[in-house]
Amino acid sequence: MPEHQAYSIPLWPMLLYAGIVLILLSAILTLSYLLGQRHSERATAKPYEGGIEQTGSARLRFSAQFYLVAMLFVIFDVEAVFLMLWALGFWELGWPGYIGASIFVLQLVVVLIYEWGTGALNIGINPNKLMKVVRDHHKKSQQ
Amino acid sequence: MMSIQVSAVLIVAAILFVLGFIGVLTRKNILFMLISVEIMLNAAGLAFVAASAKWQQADGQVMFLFILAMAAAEVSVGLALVLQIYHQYKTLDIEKLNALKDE
Amino acid sequence: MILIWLIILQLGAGILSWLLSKRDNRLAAGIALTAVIACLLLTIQLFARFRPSFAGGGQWLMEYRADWIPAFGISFHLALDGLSLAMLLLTFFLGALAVLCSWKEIRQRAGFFYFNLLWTLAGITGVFLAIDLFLFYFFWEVMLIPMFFLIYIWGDTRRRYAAIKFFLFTQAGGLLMLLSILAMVIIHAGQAGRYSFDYADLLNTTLSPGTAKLIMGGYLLAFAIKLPVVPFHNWLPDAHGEAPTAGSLILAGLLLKTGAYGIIRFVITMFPEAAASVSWWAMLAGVIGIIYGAFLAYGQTDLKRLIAYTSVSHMGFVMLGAFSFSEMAMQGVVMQLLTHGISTGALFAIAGMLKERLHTRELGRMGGMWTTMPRMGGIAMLFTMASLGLPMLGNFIAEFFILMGAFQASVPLTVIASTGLVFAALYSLRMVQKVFLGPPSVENITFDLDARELVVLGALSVSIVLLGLFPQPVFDMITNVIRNLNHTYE
Amino acid sequence: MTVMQHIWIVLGVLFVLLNIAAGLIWVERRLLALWQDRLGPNRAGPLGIFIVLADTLKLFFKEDWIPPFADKWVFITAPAIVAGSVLLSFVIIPFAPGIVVADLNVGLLFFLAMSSLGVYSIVLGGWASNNKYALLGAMRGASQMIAYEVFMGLSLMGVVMITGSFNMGDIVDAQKNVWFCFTQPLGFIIFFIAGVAETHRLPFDIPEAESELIAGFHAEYSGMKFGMFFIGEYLGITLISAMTVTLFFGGWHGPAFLPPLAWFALKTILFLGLFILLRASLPRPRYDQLIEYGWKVLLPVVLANLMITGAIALWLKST
Amino acid sequence: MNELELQALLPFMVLAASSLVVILLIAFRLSHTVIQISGFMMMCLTVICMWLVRDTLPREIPPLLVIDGFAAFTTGLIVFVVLAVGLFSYIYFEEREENPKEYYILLFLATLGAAVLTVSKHFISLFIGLEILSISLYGLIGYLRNRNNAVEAGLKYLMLAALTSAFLLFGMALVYLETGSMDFAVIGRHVQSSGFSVLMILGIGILLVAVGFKLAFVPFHLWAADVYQGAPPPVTAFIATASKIGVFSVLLRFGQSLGLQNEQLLQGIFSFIAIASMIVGNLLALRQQNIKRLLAYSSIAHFGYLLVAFLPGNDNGETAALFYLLSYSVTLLCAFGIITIMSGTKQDAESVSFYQGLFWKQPILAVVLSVAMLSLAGIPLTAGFPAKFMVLASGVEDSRWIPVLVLVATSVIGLYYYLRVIGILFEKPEEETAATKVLHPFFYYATYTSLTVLMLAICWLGLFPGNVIDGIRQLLQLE
Repeated sequence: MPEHQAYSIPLWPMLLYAGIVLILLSAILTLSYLLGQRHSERATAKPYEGGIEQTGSARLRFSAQFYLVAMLFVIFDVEAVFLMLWALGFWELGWPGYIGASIFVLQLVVVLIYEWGTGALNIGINPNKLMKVVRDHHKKSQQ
Repeated sequence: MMSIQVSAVLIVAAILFVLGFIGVLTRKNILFMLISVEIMLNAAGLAFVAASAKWQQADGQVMFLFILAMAAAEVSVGLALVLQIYHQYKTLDIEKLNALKDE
Repeated sequence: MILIWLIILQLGAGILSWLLSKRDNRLAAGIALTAVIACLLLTIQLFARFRPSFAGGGQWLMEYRADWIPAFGISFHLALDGLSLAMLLLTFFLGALAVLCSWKEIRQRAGFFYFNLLWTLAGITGVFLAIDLFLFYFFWEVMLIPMFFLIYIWGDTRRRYAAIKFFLFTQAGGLLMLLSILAMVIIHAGQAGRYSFDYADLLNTTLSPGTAKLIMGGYLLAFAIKLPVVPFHNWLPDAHGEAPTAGSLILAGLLLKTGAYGIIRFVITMFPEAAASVSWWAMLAGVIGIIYGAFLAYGQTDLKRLIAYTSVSHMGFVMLGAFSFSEMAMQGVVMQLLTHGISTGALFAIAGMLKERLHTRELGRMGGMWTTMPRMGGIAMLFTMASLGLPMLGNFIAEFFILMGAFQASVPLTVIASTGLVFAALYSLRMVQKVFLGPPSVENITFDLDARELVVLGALSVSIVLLGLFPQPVFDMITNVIRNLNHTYE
Repeated sequence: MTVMQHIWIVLGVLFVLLNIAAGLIWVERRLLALWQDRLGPNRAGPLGIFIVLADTLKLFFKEDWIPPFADKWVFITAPAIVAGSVLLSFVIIPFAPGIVVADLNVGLLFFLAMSSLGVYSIVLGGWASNNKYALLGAMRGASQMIAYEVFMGLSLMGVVMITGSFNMGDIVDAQKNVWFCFTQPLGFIIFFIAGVAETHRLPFDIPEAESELIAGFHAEYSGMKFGMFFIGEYLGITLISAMTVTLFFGGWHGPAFLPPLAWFALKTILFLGLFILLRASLPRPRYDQLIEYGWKVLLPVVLANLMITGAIALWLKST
Repeated sequence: MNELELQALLPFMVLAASSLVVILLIAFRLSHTVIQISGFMMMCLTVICMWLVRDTLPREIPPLLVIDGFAAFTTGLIVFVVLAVGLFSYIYFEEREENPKEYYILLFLATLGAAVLTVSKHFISLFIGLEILSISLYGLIGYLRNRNNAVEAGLKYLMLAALTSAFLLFGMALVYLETGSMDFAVIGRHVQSSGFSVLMILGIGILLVAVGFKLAFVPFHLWAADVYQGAPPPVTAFIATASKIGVFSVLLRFGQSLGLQNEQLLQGIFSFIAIASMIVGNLLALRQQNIKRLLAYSSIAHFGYLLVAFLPGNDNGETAALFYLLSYSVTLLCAFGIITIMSGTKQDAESVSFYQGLFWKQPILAVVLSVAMLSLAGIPLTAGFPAKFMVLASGVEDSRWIPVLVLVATSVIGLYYYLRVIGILFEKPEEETAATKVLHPFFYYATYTSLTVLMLAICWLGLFPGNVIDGIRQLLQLE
């Protein structure tokens, strides 16, 4: 790092930049707060849901699919960290490193195949299942 | 970069570690306990980075990456369990989980 | 080789009778009986073969040795000398009678019963034969587990408590002994440069007096619990009281003897100085046992517990004799082991037979048996007399020799011990009076001994009388042993 | 370089960025109109350019509405996060030799870190609004962004492998002869797709998805807070374009007849145009299609890209 | 990495591959039976590989691993345990509500983790092994996720394991800060040259707290009983054996490299922990009515015994510890195998009273369980006896009288509850229950047979431990 610093640009401009950004953002927020108009009417204090009255809380329960995506992210992003390191040291590590990384990637692929095979990657509604539900419902209503 | 004394970093790490530990011991909500554990793990990671800076080696930083990975894995399983616990007990209070005990 | 066969025969027969028990209880009993009698015959043949060489030659009459765990210098080392031979004879004799006793008593799960009985006997055999200390400890424990089952499964109402208590007490002692063995082996290894658990090797270990005392303490405690010496006698009345007849017979007749055997074979032989230094205390413990046992026996209302406490008392004599370091006392001790085995065994057998008839062990609910069962009454009288040390019977000789020997060592203790004989007379007579004399109780309409029972009690009676009249063969058998002991005394 | 020069660079970059963000609104509307065969803004000023000014002023004077049911402070900070993080990402981009705010040697990681901060603004904004549609949009946005974050990071690793550095300057230098879009075509395509998804631009504007979620995560926002989401989006487009140029199209490299900065600007503008073209021409996929596409197509491809790149690079080196 | 090193690693690669294979099998939707059998084959393959590469040992694979006789033994033991656990798992999980397939992935991963622990000579490998092990275990413990007990146990284990990891890492960081290396050998050299500094002792102390948690030493034992009870019996068997073998072997290796036993303070701490574990474990076990909890507390005590073998820090101690681990594992497998095979679909056979009169209904199972209990109690004829004997011998040899005496005293206490269990087996059965239909005859009888074989193994180890001891000594290159 030290030798690199000799020709590189120092760090402080970045801090300056960040400071200006911060000031700018707060300035915009304050300014719009000060300049903005105020009014209060019948529906002002209600959540906007396309013109329909809100029913129930907005704190919905979500499908576990979202959780699954989050887990996939956690897993693969953490794996990505290791691949990034390998990429950084790519030339130093040479073929042995390549073999190591390919074993690693192979494992990732295996996991991916597993996720795929067990249907974890089918995010949306399974149309077959949906049709079955509909048919069942139909049958029941006919009886 | 400013050179920061290794011992100072270590003290910060130790404080974080102790805070996390206190959190684990005093908190009753499982999520907060998990977070406290994460704090402890990160404190350990910080100590590793400090040590690795002291010896000018990459080992400590490598270790930090492993800690990250492990924390992620742990949290994914942990959250899954928390979900299941909430599903079954309708609470995240660790003291309500007392089906297993000595008779 | 014959030594190992003695053990294997019993182990094998045990498994066999278990496996075949589904068919027929009698078959299981038959197998067991055959095996034990075969062993008895083998031992008698050994006795006959070695009779001329009892007095001469080396320490062992016979040896068998095979490597077992060479890394630790552990070998499968069995050896026979006069003492072991005497004990083996007793073992198989009582073993055969135990099988006979259970013939009718055990109806449920007989196969497993005989399996346990035979394995206990095998363990006892092993204890009397093993001269590798690891092996000794091994057998010491092996005889416990089946005994535990005997009490636990076929015992009386409080059998679980009794069984577990019995096991815990003996095991605690056993582990201390194991520690002592280990300490000794390691000290020996330090001196000789190799591990060895062999009796002969360890005998030559030089120990500092303090260490020797500690190590001996471990052994002594194990044997004292087994014997039992008074503060550790707690398990005995429960175990003896709750066990089935055969169990009590083996417990009283054989298991206690292993403690005595251990004291003679290991404590006194291996640590003569240390043993001598505690001898007074040990004798004191013996004397307390004599008096206290007798005292408690007198207070019992339960027949089997009464007999159990007499054992405590009698074993006090063994302790007294063993630590008085005289040739005569030692002869008396061996004699006591044999005669006590027979007489107490017989008493337990009688108690068992009574229980079969009356379904109770309470003295209060017995009485007047003599009228309905004269034969049993007579035999019971004989053994009561034996137990209280009537001359002409084996016990008299034993106790007489012990007291004579002990007299040289400590006069006051001997005097107190002698009063134990008076107590013995008291409790024995009380027992006879309660059970056989007095007004007959109403429900005691019952029948006298049948042929099988007669064989059992007859054999016991004959042997006790024979031992009383002709003790010499026993003394012959142990000449060599006592000579060796004499070396150590000096 | 002197201190003043640094300060000028900082100020200049900020100035240009803010103007681009505003100007893009006009550019986009004009271009969309062009491609969709209509007029677009044409009244205020030449070619309607003053619409930018009008819009900005309008936003300032609109009601600064904080719903009473919202979580106030989170509601306020959410838009600031997106604008701030995107603005900060620009510090590592070398616009021309020497013109860079901070030449970090973990530049690429800094970019990835900053761009992933954007997800917070969506989630927090949507959650703080306490509105069903907002929350739905936020959840969708979160899963979309974190999913594509992975591929974005991985797609760049081919470049890093060849360069052996996370430093943006080094990466640009490495493209002196061959641009990485030729050696890393897969990487480029995936990066660009992931970039579109990261900025949740059309066709991947699933968190907003006007036709199904009203306005998604910013349904409750108004005034300049909404404006900041807006600025954030346009800055995001600019960022991705600039990064694409830097990483795959040689940055400021180009034939000498134009100065480096001009080359950089030109290329970036091309990509901005491409973004707008995408918006004009492509329909929005369903949420599940988008996510599945990511895991089932992009991830295998990106891994394959890595392995192939590695093998070829090592093979070339050894021969 | 040269060819020989690669060869030495082969068994571990096979082990790692096995979970990948299972993952693929699941992805292609193959049946439980196929997975079970191929998992079994993979484990066998691992054993074969170990056999094939035996000549290349011992071999260091710098910087992280060392594969020597010690590692070969412990890894072999772990794989053996997993073979048995895997077999038990079939009938258990096939009859439960949860899809049983993923179980094997986690099982094999946990195995890999434990195996990595045995070969690690570096903090990084230690950490990785431990985490692979624990994270798989969370899943395994909570596998029957719809049962309250299982998730509760899983979460408790997770909390404690995460805490453990934090401690472990912090301790490692301190040691690293002090020595500048994470290699056991280098740390050992540092200790030799400059002794234990305060920071070092602190670091090692924190590290040992973590190890103590994993091995459930007193005072870090609070999780053990809950987890044992809540987890499915095959998993409990795994935790009680394989996972502890792994951690204990790394403790042994670490202790040996650093000469921890020579430091007075640490020595004292170890003694204290050993004594406390023996006493508390045995005392707590006394009152348990749940056989899993009973075994949990008994395992606390047993690891206290094992520490007695660890204390001297010499070759005999190590031999004793390895033999003890072997006999303990075989024994516990028997015990948990019985629990597994006896468990009904709705409820596990946990309560001691469940076993009342088992001997008269299913004599073979009862005998197996009795032998296991006797072995745990250290009674001759069973493997527990030579094991305890060797531990005692190593303690006595080093004149560690207090731990040794405590060992003796507490094993007598322990005897009580083992006997109680045995006793219950021989009680009169409460009522005649109709024999339940065997749902999966092949695997049922395979389990049955393996239990019998394990029992015979216990007896064989108890009667003829000589060969095994010689084998261990050869592996440790003491001869």
